[in-house]
Amino acid sequence: MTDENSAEFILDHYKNPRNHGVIQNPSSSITEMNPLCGDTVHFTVLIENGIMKDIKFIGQGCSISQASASILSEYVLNKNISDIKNMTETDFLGLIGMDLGPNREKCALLSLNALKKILDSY
Amino acid sequence: MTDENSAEFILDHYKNPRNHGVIQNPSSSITEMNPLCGDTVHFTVLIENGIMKDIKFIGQGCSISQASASILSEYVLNKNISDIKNMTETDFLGLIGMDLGPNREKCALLSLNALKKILDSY
Amino acid sequence: MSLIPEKIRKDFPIFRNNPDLIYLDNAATTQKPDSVVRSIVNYYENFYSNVHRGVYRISEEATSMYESARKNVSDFIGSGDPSNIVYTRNTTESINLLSYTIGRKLKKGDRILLTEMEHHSNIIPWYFLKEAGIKIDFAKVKEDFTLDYEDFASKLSPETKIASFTHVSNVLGTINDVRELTSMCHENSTIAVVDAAQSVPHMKVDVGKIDCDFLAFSGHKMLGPSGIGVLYGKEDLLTEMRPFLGGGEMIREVDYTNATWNDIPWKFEAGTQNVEGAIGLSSAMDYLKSLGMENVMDHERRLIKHLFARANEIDNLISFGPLDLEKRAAVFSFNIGDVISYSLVEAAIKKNIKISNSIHPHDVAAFMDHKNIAVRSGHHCAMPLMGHLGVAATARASPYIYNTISELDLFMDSIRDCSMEMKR
Amino acid sequence: MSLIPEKIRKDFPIFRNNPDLIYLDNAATTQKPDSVVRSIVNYYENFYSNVHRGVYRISEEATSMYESARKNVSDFIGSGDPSNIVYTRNTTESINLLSYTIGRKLKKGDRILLTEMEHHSNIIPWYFLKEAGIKIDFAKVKEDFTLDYEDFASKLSPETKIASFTHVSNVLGTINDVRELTSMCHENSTIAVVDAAQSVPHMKVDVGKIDCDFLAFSGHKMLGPSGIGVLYGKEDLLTEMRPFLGGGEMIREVDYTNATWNDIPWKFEAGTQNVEGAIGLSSAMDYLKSLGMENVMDHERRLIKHLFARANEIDNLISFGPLDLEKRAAVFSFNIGDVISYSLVEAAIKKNIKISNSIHPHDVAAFMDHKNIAVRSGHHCAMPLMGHLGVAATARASPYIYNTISELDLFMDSIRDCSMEMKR
Ligand SMILES: Cc1ncc(COP(=O)(O)O)c(C=O)c1O
Ligand SMILES: Cc1ncc(COP(=O)(O)O)c(C=O)c1O
Repeated sequence: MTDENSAEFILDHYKNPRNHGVIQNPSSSITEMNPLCGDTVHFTVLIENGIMKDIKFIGQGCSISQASASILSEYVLNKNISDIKNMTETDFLGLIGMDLGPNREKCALLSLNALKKILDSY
Repeated sequence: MTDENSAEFILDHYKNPRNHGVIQNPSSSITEMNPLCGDTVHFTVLIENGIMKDIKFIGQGCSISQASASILSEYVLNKNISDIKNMTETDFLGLIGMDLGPNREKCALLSLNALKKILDSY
Repeated sequence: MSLIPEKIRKDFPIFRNNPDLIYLDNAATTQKPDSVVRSIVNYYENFYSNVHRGVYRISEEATSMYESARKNVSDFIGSGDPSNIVYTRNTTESINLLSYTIGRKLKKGDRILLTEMEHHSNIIPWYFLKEAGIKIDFAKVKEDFTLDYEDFASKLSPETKIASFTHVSNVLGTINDVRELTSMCHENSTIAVVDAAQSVPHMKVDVGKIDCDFLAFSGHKMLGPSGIGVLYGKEDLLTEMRPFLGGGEMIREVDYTNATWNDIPWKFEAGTQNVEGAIGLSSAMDYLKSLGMENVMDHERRLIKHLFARANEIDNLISFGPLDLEKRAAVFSFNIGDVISYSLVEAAIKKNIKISNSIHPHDVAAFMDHKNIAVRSGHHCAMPLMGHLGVAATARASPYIYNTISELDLFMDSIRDCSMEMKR
Repeated sequence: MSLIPEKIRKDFPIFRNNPDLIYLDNAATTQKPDSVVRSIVNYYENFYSNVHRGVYRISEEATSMYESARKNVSDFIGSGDPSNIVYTRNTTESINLLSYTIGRKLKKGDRILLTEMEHHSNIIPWYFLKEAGIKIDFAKVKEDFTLDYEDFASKLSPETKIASFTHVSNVLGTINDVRELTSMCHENSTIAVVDAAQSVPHMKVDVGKIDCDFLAFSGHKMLGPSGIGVLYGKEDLLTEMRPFLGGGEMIREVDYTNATWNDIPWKFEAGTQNVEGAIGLSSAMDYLKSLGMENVMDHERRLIKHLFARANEIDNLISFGPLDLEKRAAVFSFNIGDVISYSLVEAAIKKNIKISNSIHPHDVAAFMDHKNIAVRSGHHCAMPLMGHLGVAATARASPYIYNTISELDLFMDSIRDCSMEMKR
């Protein structure tokens, strides 16, 4: 993915977030904030038989933080929990594609960190 | 006085201090120290009828501080106390002659300050 | 005589090296003119040595540079006597110094009065005293973004021993009447501390006229280097204060059981000093004096007035700060749309209320960066004020002497462009 | 590979501008090579901006320069993790930071162990704790100017919660075995603090090997700028410590009632940082690494050995410090004759005892200044040690990487000349 393509990819997820909202009876939920910039994501997930059956997010923050939540939610939907757990920061940044620089990488990784915390108990 | 002459003048007072010692039954005495460099002078004076009849000093410190004490003691001997009191820092530095720079001026003025403190009660 | 920013820019190497850089983050820190850089390099290349202790020539030169810089600082803020000028690292350290000295003398039940528009540096040092049972009050900010003087007066209780307030808000640009606040404090026997980080760089500040007890500011926000700041204090207060940091230089005598302190201001300057910092700051003040602080202020007023005019053209632009030019410095905080905090977002979604589409200030700043415009986004170290304003964060443009009207036009154009391109 | 000081000098603008300057006051502060000056100017002219908060390009560059400098510092002293490196103003502030954090947690009756050879910066911050009923002990210095390890061990009582000791004495040049001292501390559950102001610039220091809990040093004594210093701390200790200064950057969240702290090391870096200081320090470390710290130490050993040899030729020259080269850094304190304290002078005069004619160290330094030789005179911020040595003051020559054997010869020649010309 070229940087330009990935910028469009991010902008698309930002403008048209996938899986936006709140699951009513979730298996787990988490609210994660980056205190330095205030970016926040809230995930609700439905996990059945080791599979991510549903995932939704809401949040407030910059486009990178919110688009990353959308990208992540789309990617993990219907995947094995163990596979999701194996996902590294580098994997996820690769998925996003664009070179973000050190400050904005943190915005992108907020979602991954939140999701990992949820999955810790699975 | 040229700087060279005054350097010799100071060196002479340093090597051959006038009025060196301690008066046995003085009218007053004082020990004054510059805490930043440790220079110390101790004056004993004999004052009679408003006249500096005798003055002696001992001390420890750099040549400027010790020579100044000697120069001062020689200058004030047999002078009127009121005249000595009127002596300013500039007067005394003029007597010493050499341009000392801000740091070493303090060494020179130690004696004058000590003597002024003694004379405060006269 | 009005400033000609196009001419001033030529004195700044960073603009010669990046002719297209539109630097609008001056409330955070400012660029350095050649003369400041040169004064520091000159010290390194010709006189570098310790001050106060050497009896050799370069050390005497360095001492006299360091102390005449102090005299220059003293004159710049009308302090009368250089002994009242303590060099610190920055405004933050100046205020911490006060918290650790006059603050530690307070007793349980004593109160400290701040305002709702303070920077973290004028909040946290005082919060440290809560452990000792000290109470902190905040005077309110009004709807029009000015300080509520009545609320300030009413919170000056008999227990209020210290009041510490900003001269100019780094978020709202509000100019507080610190002379009036100080006089209110003194009627109440309250020590008045002024955070002048955002005023000394931008207007004539005279501590004699304000009559405050202490005043703090930073060199780096006024063309000087980082690592050097100032605490002004009234002589009798500084004299009776215990020292803050212990070490070389602040000592009179020490033995294996006791120590006594040096005179002010050196009592507060422990350890090897940032001499190049003092020299650079003094040179920055010379530069500002050559422009004239009245002219600096006029120029900034022209700029903020222009921003006000252009801001009206853009729908959806929300800005924060008084519109009365007399009460407003050139700090322009804004958002595109309503950037509400997450808790409000959550509440709205849960109640199925549609929330207006805003653009997050980080995205605004990143968008501007692509056009070579440097603006800040975030909470500007004023989180409590953000909460009070009901926003998660804001973007902020803060121009200075080298910024032109046409740069502000480009800035306003990019707000408009950003608002279009990032619309959801 | 041995250092060639004649070549090194060419990298230092101050020596190009003053070819005759013999600068021997390096224990006080050191000169700056071109590369350090250039790194600072480069930051001013191309990247000057605040770190950590800006989302614009120059701020991201500045942030990465600031944080990679920290990594460089961490590697230089073998700290393993840059989070363990806190930027401070200097050694003095580093030690004060400890006094105000771990020191304030001590209880009445607890003890702190220092040594008789400490600098005021490693005494006064601990004296501040006496108000709280903390007791200070001093481990003895022996006749041969080395530390009395047995006395140190015997003073490590169950109440001794902190021991703070210098790695190298700035007066005696004594190198202490800090690894041994640290291990003695740890056996006693005592926190070990190393004042490395005089060691990090001159030899390979590895905090991992020493295993100390904290270590402090200053940039300006190792070719870096003033206004920047370092506190290394073990991660768990830094993490559990309360913050020292409050303000911007060290905060996680604040509202009108509470605050929480940022992670280490930023928890200890309140306010706008001295970024140019960090960049300059890092560049200074690069310069020293290019020489090799082993070579720096070898060179200094050659110099002090030469001083020992020449010192024997001069009657009346008294020098202070161990003669064992393994235990001795290149700090040479000396007097011409016995420069006794005033109280001894007084006693002698009163008893009509003739006292030997000495030349006061200020006069020695002033004499040398006329020959363009910069040496220090005074108490070297170690008044208690002066008392212990029974001297009013000393003169001190402290060579560094750019000093040559022939400079030391000129220095020794002027001791001899001074001794003749100033004889009484
Ligand atoms: C052993 C020792 N400790 C501490 C210091 C204090 O260093 P600074 O003045 O840079 O804080 C010095 C130097 O002056 C020193 O030699
Ligand atoms: C109003 C105000 N006070 C205090 C500060 C803190 O200044 P510094 O970071 O230089 O200590 C700032 C700037 O950041 C400010 O704007």
